[in-house]
Amino acid sequence: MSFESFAEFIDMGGHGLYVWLSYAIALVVIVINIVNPLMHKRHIFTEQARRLRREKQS
Amino acid sequence: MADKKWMPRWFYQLASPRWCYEITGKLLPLFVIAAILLLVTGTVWALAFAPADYQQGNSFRIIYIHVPSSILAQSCYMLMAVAGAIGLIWKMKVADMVAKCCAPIGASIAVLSLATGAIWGKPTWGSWWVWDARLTSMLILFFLYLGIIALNSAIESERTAAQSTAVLALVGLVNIPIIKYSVDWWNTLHQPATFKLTERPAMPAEMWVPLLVMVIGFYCFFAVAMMLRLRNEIIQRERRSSWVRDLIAG
Amino acid sequence: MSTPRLKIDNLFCERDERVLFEGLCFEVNAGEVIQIEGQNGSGKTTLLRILSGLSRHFEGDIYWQGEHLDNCAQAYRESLLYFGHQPGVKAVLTPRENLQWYASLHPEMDLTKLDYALVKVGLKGYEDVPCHTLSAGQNRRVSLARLYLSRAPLWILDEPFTAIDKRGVAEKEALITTHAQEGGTVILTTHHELAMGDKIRRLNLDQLAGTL
Amino acid sequence: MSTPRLKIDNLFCERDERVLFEGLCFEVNAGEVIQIEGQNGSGKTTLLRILSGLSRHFEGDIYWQGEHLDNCAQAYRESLLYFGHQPGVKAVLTPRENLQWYASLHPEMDLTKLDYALVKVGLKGYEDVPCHTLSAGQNRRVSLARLYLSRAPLWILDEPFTAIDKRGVAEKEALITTHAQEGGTVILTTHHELAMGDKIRRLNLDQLAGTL
Amino acid sequence: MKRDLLLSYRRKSDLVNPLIFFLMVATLFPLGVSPDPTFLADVAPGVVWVAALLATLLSMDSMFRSDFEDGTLEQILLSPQPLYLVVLAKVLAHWMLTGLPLTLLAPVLGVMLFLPAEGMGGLVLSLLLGTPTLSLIGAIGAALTVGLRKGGVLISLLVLPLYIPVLIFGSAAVQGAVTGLPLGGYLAILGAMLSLGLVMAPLAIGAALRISVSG
Amino acid sequence: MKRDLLLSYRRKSDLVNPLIFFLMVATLFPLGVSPDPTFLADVAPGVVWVAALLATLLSMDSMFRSDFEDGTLEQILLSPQPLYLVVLAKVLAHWMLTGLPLTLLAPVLGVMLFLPAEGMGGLVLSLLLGTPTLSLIGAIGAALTVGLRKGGVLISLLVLPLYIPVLIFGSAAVQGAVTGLPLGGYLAILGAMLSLGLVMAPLAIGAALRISVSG
Ligand code: HEM
Ligand SMILES: Nc1ncnc2c1ncn2[C@@H]1O[C@H](COP(=O)(O)OP(=O)(O)OP(=O)(O)O)[C@@H](O)[C@H]1O
Ligand SMILES: Nc1ncnc2c1ncn2[C@@H]1O[C@H](COP(=O)(O)OP(=O)(O)OP(=O)(O)O)[C@@H](O)[C@H]1O
Ligand SMILES: [Mg+2]
Ligand SMILES: [Mg+2]
Repeated sequence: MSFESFAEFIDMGGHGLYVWLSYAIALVVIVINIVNPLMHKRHIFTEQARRLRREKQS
Repeated sequence: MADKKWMPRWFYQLASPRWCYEITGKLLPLFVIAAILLLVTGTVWALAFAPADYQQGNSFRIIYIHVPSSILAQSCYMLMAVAGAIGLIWKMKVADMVAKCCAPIGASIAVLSLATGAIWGKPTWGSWWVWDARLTSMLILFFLYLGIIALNSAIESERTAAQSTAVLALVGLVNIPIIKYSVDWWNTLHQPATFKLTERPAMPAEMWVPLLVMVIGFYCFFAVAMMLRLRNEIIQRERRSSWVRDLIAG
Repeated sequence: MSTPRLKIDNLFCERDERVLFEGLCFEVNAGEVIQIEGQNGSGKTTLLRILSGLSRHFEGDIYWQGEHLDNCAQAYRESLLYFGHQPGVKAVLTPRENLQWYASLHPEMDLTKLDYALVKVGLKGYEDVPCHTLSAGQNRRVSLARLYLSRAPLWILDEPFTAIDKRGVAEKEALITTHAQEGGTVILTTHHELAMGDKIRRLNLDQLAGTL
Repeated sequence: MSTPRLKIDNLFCERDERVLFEGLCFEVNAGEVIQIEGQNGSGKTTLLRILSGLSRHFEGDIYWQGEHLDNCAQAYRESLLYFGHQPGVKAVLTPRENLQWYASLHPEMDLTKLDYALVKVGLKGYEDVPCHTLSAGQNRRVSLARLYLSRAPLWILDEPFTAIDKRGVAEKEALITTHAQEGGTVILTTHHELAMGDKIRRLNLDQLAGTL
Repeated sequence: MKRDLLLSYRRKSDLVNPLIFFLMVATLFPLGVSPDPTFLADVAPGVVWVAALLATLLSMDSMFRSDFEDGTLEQILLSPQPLYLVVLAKVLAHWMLTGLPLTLLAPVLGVMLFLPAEGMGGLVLSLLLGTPTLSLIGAIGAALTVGLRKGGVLISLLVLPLYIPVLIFGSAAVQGAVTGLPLGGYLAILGAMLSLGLVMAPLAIGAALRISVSG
Repeated sequence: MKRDLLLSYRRKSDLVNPLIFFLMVATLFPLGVSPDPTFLADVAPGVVWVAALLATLLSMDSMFRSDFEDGTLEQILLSPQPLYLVVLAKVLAHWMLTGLPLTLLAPVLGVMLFLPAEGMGGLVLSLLLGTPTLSLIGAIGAALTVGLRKGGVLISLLVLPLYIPVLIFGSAAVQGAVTGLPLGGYLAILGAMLSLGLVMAPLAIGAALRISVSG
């Protein structure tokens, strides 16, 4: 452990903003890259299911 | 497909979207677990346990995001170009799809690299942005990604889009060695390479081992993101084949 | 000859999920004129572009004198004259310059007949005015003049008679017939009623695509 | 009516020192179909562009319902439908959007019949694909759909049948005949043989220009 | 009417391209000239304005050309709608697709070029008043050259001299804002140019189009 | 073969337009930024190079577009001549009409922007080696976008990232020349880029054209 207290951990020796911002952006990028295809998948499946149903009707 | 009997069997199989869909389905959970494990341990290690740099203090911890994302952004580009080339030469549909999926992921990773670099630059160099060779070539990489995305979305026909972007990606490949060697060719503000194949890293092990963990974790994350997109793309393009119909109906 | 000039084997093409043709097989021999028929949008242009090697949106095989097209692209291009919907005439150049430009791309062409060809297509007196001041039909005539100069055995003509007046059409029909008699091969589309009657083989795409 | 719909008085036009027509006078009344004839480059398009008010390279006078065209440009444009060599179809828009755009320029147009018109020109199922994926004939059909929507009495059609298949031509001919019967006026050029026979008045530019 | 045109133009999704061009031109400068922040801060107003001008200019050529080639321009000229309004709508649509997003993006460029924060307001305001004028003037050039087989570069030749006053006052306004001078005067001049343009330019464009098509 | 193409292109007499554009961009700069001679002398290398780059870029879009639209591109692709050579000839013709005159005009611009006399040699040499590379790279972008209905600005998006290295070394060479540093290195790199471009670019252009036309 290189930090004595939790407050120090948050502060990161005065560079807290920079460090935490970086990790936050990283998290955002990762989440976007996972969530976006998952939502797209839902979209495709509903779309295609609707198309199949329509084709069956006609 | 007439006279390509010399190719190994797995190459054929890879060319089949259906086989690809099934195999990625099996691989996906493995990579998800690996990515989570590696990224979580890496992050905790990086943030809490790795020692602070004697010069840069704790801002140094940005390296654990910055370097993996920088490396990944370039690898992703290379993958895109190679997949594009395979698609061009052997007309392999799956390769086209892989290439297409690379662009948005790569662009977002490039943004991450640029953003973390910029954030890191503020405490170390005193400014968000300097026009140094490595930074510039990284920015060019990002622009190349944008160009490829723009070109891809501008062409309606899927085949034509795939082929055109493959050509562009191959042309843009010249940028990769420039990024890599910019720090060696010009004396710049930016750090030279940490990992070299021939030497041991100059950092202490407590610093570079978590970095290695993060790098591998990022690659696993990339694999996950890639497979998710690829599977969507396969379904989208094969939507009229019977197995996709069954998949959706059942 | 036992091997046909051009052999089309199991051609399949779809655009935007519409199958244009499927399992299309036919052979063309020297001395034949083939007219591709079909209503608007049935795929005539698409087929001709595939045959000429311009479009690659297809599956199936094409053989030129027994060889697969992929293996003899160069030889095929030497023996092909393609006339498309766009006539390939540069508006800023004059008819003469346009033909000279074309000849520079096709070294086997006979440039000494250039003036003769321009007279034949009725452009006497217009040799040296820029093409954008010519009428629609005159522009297409510039491109048609290539037919008089070319030594290529295979002609692929996509609606060559568009915007051409009646006398012009008759002359071009005669030219095509002569070419076939001399052992050439012509594949063409047109919505005009051709006077060549039974000397021509017809291939109807409507039935293939099921649009009728 | 005593005043003719359109009166052309002593029209003179020369391009590049070639006199296309000179002292051209004619009148067109309601219910008439006039076909301008002439070989390629005889000046048909030029004449139609002059009549529609697009080109001003001429001398002479044109009267619309007795008034000089310069004085009633606005009213004239409201009662005119012009169909030129270029069909005026935007390649990035769909057929439906193209017609909507046209309708926004001509407020008197009947947009409720839009779907009907598209079916009539055989573009059912293609309403919402971008026009550059359509075939040559289909593109021109998009533009021809305007004929079904327009309420303009005067139609000026420059080779409307180019690239249209035989069934399409027959339908359009019928449409033109109907328009004339309902009191409309049509001025058109075409190199097709029209089946309308004697219901049509012909004007030959060749004789005027002395190109024959 | 206007909405129709806008709608039809929206489909082109050309929206993002001039923007990225704008960004790129602005990055070319530090690369080609000097990456020194204080130097960049000095030249930033001018560079942003030059970039905006070039982005508009580049997108200008295609404004009427495709309409001319596919015959829609003929149809526009033959329509009973007043040409003044149709032309104005077309220019407006063009501006909404180039000038407006460009203006909105300008602060980002300002940051990249180290423009002092005081200058931002002036930058956005001057671009907001200036870019429509650029579109209007550019459209005159586009209309004049549309019938020619060359266009492309000829248009910049015609249009650039007229762009220069806009450029001068626009960048002066930004520089004024940076040094804390009152902007009113510059902005008033830009506004005056815009209103003059709004009244006169559509007439010129309409006349030029008629001449080009009749040729 | 080459002569034919050149001949046919000569007629277009587009010759003078990129030149004047080049001149104008260079004059916009003192107007938009600052007319101070020492300042201008500092930025001159970069400005001249940026102007050259933009002039090339602007002229790029029309390179294959008209050929595509009137069907001559199809004829080129169907000709038995090796595509590599035909494409190379076309690019060469383009360069002779833009890059070369631009290079010859550059000293005039240098004088206008108070570029020190020592820099002139470097300016001309770097442009001489750099502008053909710009034409080659630009032609790739033009070939890729020729089948699209938008083009225009998309091409700059594709091409500018690849132009940036040329710009950097080009203007660095001029700056080096001004300060009296040896130029050899920069020029060698520009030369290397040119030869790489000469070998690879026609292949990419040819492939891109086939794809665009087949689409
Ligand atoms: C926006 C600004 C920045 C960009 C675009 C950038 C880009 C890159 C790139 C492309 C790499 C190469 C990774 C590889 O291929 O090995 C890298 C590595 C690295 N960067 Fe940055 N960087 C930026 C700012 C910074 C800053 C401010 C620092 C710290 C002072 C920094 C420190 C490092 C270190 C230590 C490496 C690892 C060197 C290596 O392993 O190659 N970077 N960066
Ligand atoms: N812009 C122009 N400048 C000079 N001459 C022109 C111009 N446009 C047309 N011409 C000339 O006018 C003559 C008539 O052209 P026009 O287009 O009217 O012919 P057309 O009768 O419509 O022929 P087609 O049947 O081929 O359509 C042609 O000989 C042409 O050379
Ligand atoms: N680039 C494209 N993308 C998608 N679909 C296309 C494309 N080009 C053509 N098509 C479609 O292919 C079909 C056939 O077009 P094609 O041009 O071959 O018709 P055609 O038989 O030549 O008709 P015409 O008689 O009108 O010339 C059309 O329905 C068209 O919608
Ligand atoms: Mg066709
Ligand atoms: Mg005509």
